Amino acid sequence: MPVMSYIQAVTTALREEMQRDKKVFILGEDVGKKGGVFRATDGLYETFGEARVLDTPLAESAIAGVGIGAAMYGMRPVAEMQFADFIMPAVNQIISEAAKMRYRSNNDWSVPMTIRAPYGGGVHGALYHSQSVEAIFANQPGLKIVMPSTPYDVKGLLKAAIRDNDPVLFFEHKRAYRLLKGEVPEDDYVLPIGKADVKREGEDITVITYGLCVHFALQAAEKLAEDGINAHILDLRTIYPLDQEAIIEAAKKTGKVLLITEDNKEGSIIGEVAAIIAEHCLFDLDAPINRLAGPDVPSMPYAPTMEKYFMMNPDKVEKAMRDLAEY
Amino acid sequence: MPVMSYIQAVTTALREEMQRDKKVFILGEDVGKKGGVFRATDGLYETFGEARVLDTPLAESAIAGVGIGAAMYGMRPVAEMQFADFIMPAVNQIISEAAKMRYRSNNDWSVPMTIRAPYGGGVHGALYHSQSVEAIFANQPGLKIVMPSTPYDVKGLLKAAIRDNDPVLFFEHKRAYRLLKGEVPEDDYVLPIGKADVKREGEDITVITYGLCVHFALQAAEKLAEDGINAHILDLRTIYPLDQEAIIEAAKKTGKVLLITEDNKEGSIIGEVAAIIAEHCLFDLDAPINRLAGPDVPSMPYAPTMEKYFMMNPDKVEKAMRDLAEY
Amino acid sequence: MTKKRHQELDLTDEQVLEMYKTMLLARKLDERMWLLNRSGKIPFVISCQGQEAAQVGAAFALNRKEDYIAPYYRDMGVVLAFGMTAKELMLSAFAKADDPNSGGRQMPGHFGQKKNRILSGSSPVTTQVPHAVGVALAAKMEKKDFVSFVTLGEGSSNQGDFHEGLNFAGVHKLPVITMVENNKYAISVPYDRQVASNNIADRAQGYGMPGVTVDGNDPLAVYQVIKEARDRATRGEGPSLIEAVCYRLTAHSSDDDDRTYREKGEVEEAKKNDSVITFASYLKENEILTDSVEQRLNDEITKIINEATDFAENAAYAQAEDTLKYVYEEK
Amino acid sequence: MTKKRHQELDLTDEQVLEMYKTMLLARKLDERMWLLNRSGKIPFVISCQGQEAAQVGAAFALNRKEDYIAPYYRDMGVVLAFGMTAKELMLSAFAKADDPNSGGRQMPGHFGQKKNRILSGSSPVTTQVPHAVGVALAAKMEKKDFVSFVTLGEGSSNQGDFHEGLNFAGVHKLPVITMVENNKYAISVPYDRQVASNNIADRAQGYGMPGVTVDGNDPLAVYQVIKEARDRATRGEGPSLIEAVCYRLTAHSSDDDDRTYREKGEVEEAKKNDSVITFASYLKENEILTDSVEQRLNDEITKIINEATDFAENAAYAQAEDTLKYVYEEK
Ligand SMILES: Cc1ncc(C[n+]2csc(CCOP(=O)(O)OP(=O)(O)O)c2C)c(N)n1
Ligand SMILES: Cc1ncc(C[n+]2csc(CCOP(=O)(O)OP(=O)(O)O)c2C)c(N)n1
Ligand SMILES: [Mg+2]
Ligand SMILES: [Mg+2]
Repeated sequence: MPVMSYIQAVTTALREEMQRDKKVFILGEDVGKKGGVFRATDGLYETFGEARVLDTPLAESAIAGVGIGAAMYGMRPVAEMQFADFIMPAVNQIISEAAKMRYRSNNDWSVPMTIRAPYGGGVHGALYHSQSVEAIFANQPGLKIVMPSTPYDVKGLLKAAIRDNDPVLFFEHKRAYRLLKGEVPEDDYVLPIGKADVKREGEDITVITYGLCVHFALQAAEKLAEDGINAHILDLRTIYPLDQEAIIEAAKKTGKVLLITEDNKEGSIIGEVAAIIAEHCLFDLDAPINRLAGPDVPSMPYAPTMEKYFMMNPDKVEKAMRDLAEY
Repeated sequence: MPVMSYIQAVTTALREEMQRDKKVFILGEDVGKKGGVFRATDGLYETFGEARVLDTPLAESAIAGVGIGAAMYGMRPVAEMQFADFIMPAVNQIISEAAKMRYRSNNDWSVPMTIRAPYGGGVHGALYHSQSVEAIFANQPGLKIVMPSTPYDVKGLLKAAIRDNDPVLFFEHKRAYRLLKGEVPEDDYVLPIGKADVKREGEDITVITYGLCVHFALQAAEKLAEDGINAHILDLRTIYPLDQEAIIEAAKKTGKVLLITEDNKEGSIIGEVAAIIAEHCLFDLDAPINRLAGPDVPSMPYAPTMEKYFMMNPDKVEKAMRDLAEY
Repeated sequence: MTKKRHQELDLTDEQVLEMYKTMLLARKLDERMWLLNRSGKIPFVISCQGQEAAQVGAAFALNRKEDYIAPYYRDMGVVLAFGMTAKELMLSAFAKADDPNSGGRQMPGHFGQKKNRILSGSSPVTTQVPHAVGVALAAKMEKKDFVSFVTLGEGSSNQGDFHEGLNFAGVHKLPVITMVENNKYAISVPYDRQVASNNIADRAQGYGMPGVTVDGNDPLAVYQVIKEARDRATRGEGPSLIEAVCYRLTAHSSDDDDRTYREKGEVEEAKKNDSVITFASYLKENEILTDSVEQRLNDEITKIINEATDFAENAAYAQAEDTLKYVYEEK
Repeated sequence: MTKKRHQELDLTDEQVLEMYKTMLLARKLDERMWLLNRSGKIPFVISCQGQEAAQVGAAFALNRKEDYIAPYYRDMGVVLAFGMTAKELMLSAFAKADDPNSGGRQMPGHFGQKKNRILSGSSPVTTQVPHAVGVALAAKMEKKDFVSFVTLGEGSSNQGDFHEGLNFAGVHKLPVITMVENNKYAISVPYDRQVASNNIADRAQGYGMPGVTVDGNDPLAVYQVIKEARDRATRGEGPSLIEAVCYRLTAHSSDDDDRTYREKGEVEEAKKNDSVITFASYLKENEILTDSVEQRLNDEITKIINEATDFAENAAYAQAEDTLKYVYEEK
């Protein structure tokens, strides 16, 4: 099976879907000739031409809004927001329009659009190239939000997102782009949106997380295993709507739960995960529901000292896991 | 003490603050001659003139952005978003700019601005005149979000918001505007932003909520009291950042907690409240943390059948409170 | 013999009569809705009154079997011309389950009907502009001949989405026609406190497209400029911006009281140019709208409206639990 | 004897030399930052190269003791003219605690310094436009004489905030000057795929203000139009839009490789109009920049930059826990 990086999995999924369905097209800033600032659309302009890999003007609300219109007609736009931080001008189009289209038209119209955006920190990107923005959207019925953690998941979930008949926000961790590599089958598989995935079986503690933090948890779990502590790790994969069943099952399994996000803590999506557990399996718990998250400051600073202080890493995760195991 | 409606308390607070401080001014759509579509700024144009009660062009990002600029200079703008639903085009200015200004400038610049917006349903407003939008903003450090439940709180908290040196979102329940009346002192009092308020003391169950739902809970509590069930009711008042101490105290007090919001359930701010409780006082609980909320659909429909189905009301609250008491 | 104005535009007598009928139906439906509102039967009305000529003139210049439209809340004239029926509009006014726009989920004026290629609209103004641009992009990509047509108020042309949408259309030379129905007010705010340019059409230059200001009380004049814009679009010459100057004859909506911000005299003055009257005069002068035709039309419209009202009033609401339907695709 | 161009503008020899010095300092600082980046000492650079004339010409036309500015990330020339020092800019490049812009929290190019009335900027483009309008609104409300000045790139002029901000300023006739530095590219996207109008200045008409396109390689030409705009503003005649046509001489940033999307020849061609060279020629022709003056200037600037670099390199980072500071007012 070929091994590829997280970003190569993105490019592969895009290429395959564009080959498979002529209605699929890409639009965004610098996605064409340049192939994207991270090169996620590398080579697609050359293969599919300017009409299907469209460099748009610098205007995110138009990128989302034009995509919505094209999707209503029956196209399958894949819009790129250059950084997740720059999705903010498009919030009205995403929340008021894309998310509500099917509902408000009583199932008459729909928006089969995917919006991709690189999120996350640890890349010296400072306040506006490091944010986790998912919580802003993770309370909008009509939207789905996917945040994959591995190249394998990226390919299967991005393909599923593009084929989905409802709008999907697809957040890719920009530090994972070249850091993470993994086996990715050549065949045309899709993975189910809305389903969490057990990334590691264990009996002692349960870690529920998503995105890059899955890897930090897996790394920490290996260390803990050396000391006989076995962590069960659930990767949410779709963070809205959440896979309640999987969350409840994972929490019950060990009775000790650690939730991790790279986002600031208060109001992050792991609050909802905690609420689901507290609602459904409170009496299965042997420890308070722990949350490990970024500090409640606006975003990650640029200076390395402060960036490191904010950013999640394997050491912080390991410590939290040990603390919980010892509880 | 004079009795006034919820909206009169808004107008009174605005008037008093404009009298008190020349830097305070109002901007928004139809706030001038018309006195606002709900008449929250009624009479202010006549008293303070066009320059301080500014009818802006129909452009919310400009309303927020111009307000931010004026606030950076040292003015104290009070911006009105005509409906909370129409704050979406201003999200970039609010989240990227207002919320992060102090932090990103290392305390050099600040944004002493208040943004008022009527939210909430039950007024035949359909999808886009009924929403609770607070969850979108309730994960943005640098912002404060106030959602008062009584005329008394409105006056004291709106005055505090206007005097605050950081940006405050002030959401007013539009159905409360004329429905709720209460005593409001004539003097110049302010209430602390960031503090929850016990609206009823009780020993059997704890209800934590905010906004109009506080009244539904109080009404239901009276009925329950007839059956000897005593509800403790905590009004969050500031929903971001949350008053953790008060939440923990209220939860511990009875060990049985019901959280209520008019918003859709998943991703609403009561998820964070549940998480705080599950983190800090799990073993003080005698029942799972219950949540009563709107269904996870995009927003409230127009037809009365469906609006009623979605909208929170005293009956739904009473039932949930009884169920919890009987747990 | 000199040609009549409508003949100059290749419009037959039947066609202009049909235009008039559509305008009149819109007006009468709207008036009925106000009555229903004032008698407590429907919670909300937002009017087309004063803008019928612009709406119907424009719609008739489009290909009503192929073009896509993204109307705004006042466009009863446009959607009637595109095939929505009086009955359907009444179902929407009463918020009944069979309302094709939204099944009673949205307020009236939030049009949408896929079979007639009417994009679903929302309340936040101007969001429909990029949607129409997106449909036009699809037309270009798929090499189809249709155009898209989008409308909005002059106040709404101050939203960022107007700028972003029109620039996108201009850069990619897309077949989209934007018509701003300038009715002089955005709720209470008059044009000069709302828009900095002399005319909305002045903005076109910033998007590399022609901008035309036209008398929105003259359906034939509007017909002509939209026709030209459509021809340009289908020739691949790109988008156009049209400003139809009208006047809002009613309050902003049934929730508004316009006496607090505009003079009665101003409204009276504007009524002199009411297109429903002036266009009728034109048709009478040209012996198209004879007394007997007028009588027949009025009877027909009254009947349509009565039937629509009765039908809608007696129709069922959606079930309470229908609230839960259609958040996502149901398979 | 005919007056020299700068004399026509009432600029003394000293003043134009000061302008040149500021341009040169910006250029040399920028070049040093690239070196530091390429040698791994600083993570990021975003350049002013090719835009110094527009920046410095404009800044000198303002009241640098009273006016407020909302610069964008390339505006090293503007902030130097407004009092930010080379040392301070280097502290920002190295992300050190004493960086007055952000204490090392933001990337370089995110200017802000209250004591010099430089509004703090963020990364999302164009958000600064309404801020500058808000400051101008404050000036009007408080009856002060200052103006605000805001800049952005031509690509950024497609954002909704540009439209909303300029219209607001136009309606309320506010003393704000918007200068678009049109350097022909927005990262990889050339002007004609980005902007539908022939000139950015064409957009001014849509906001009821004058729009002027000026040669951004000519600091005196820019000085003149900004001066006129400022005079208008202080006379209460409202805002202006200026487009300074320049060329981006470097890649978009240190993270970009421009060879994938533009021809080397094009860049070489543009270098012929490099304002740092052409303005030097003008000053030499007029015997203002003599060899000895030039030598002195170069020495001085080298010294400034060396000292700034050393100072900043050796300065301390913020403490890790400082991450937690200044989310809200601390009393
Ligand atoms: C984004 C947004 N802000 C505010 C409103 C509230 N609102 C509804 S209609 C309207 C005025 C619109 O004026 P104009 O665009 O001129 O259209 P008209 O109603 O005059 O036809 C306003 C402010 C809204 N619907 N959407
Ligand atoms: C809202 C937003 N979207 C995208 C970006 C990423 N981005 C940074 S600079 C830039 C290009 C800006 O081009 P232009 O406005 O012409 O300015 P220039 O860099 O050419 O001076 C882009 C797309 C951003 N910073 N903000
Ligand atoms: Mg109008
Ligand atoms: Mg540029």
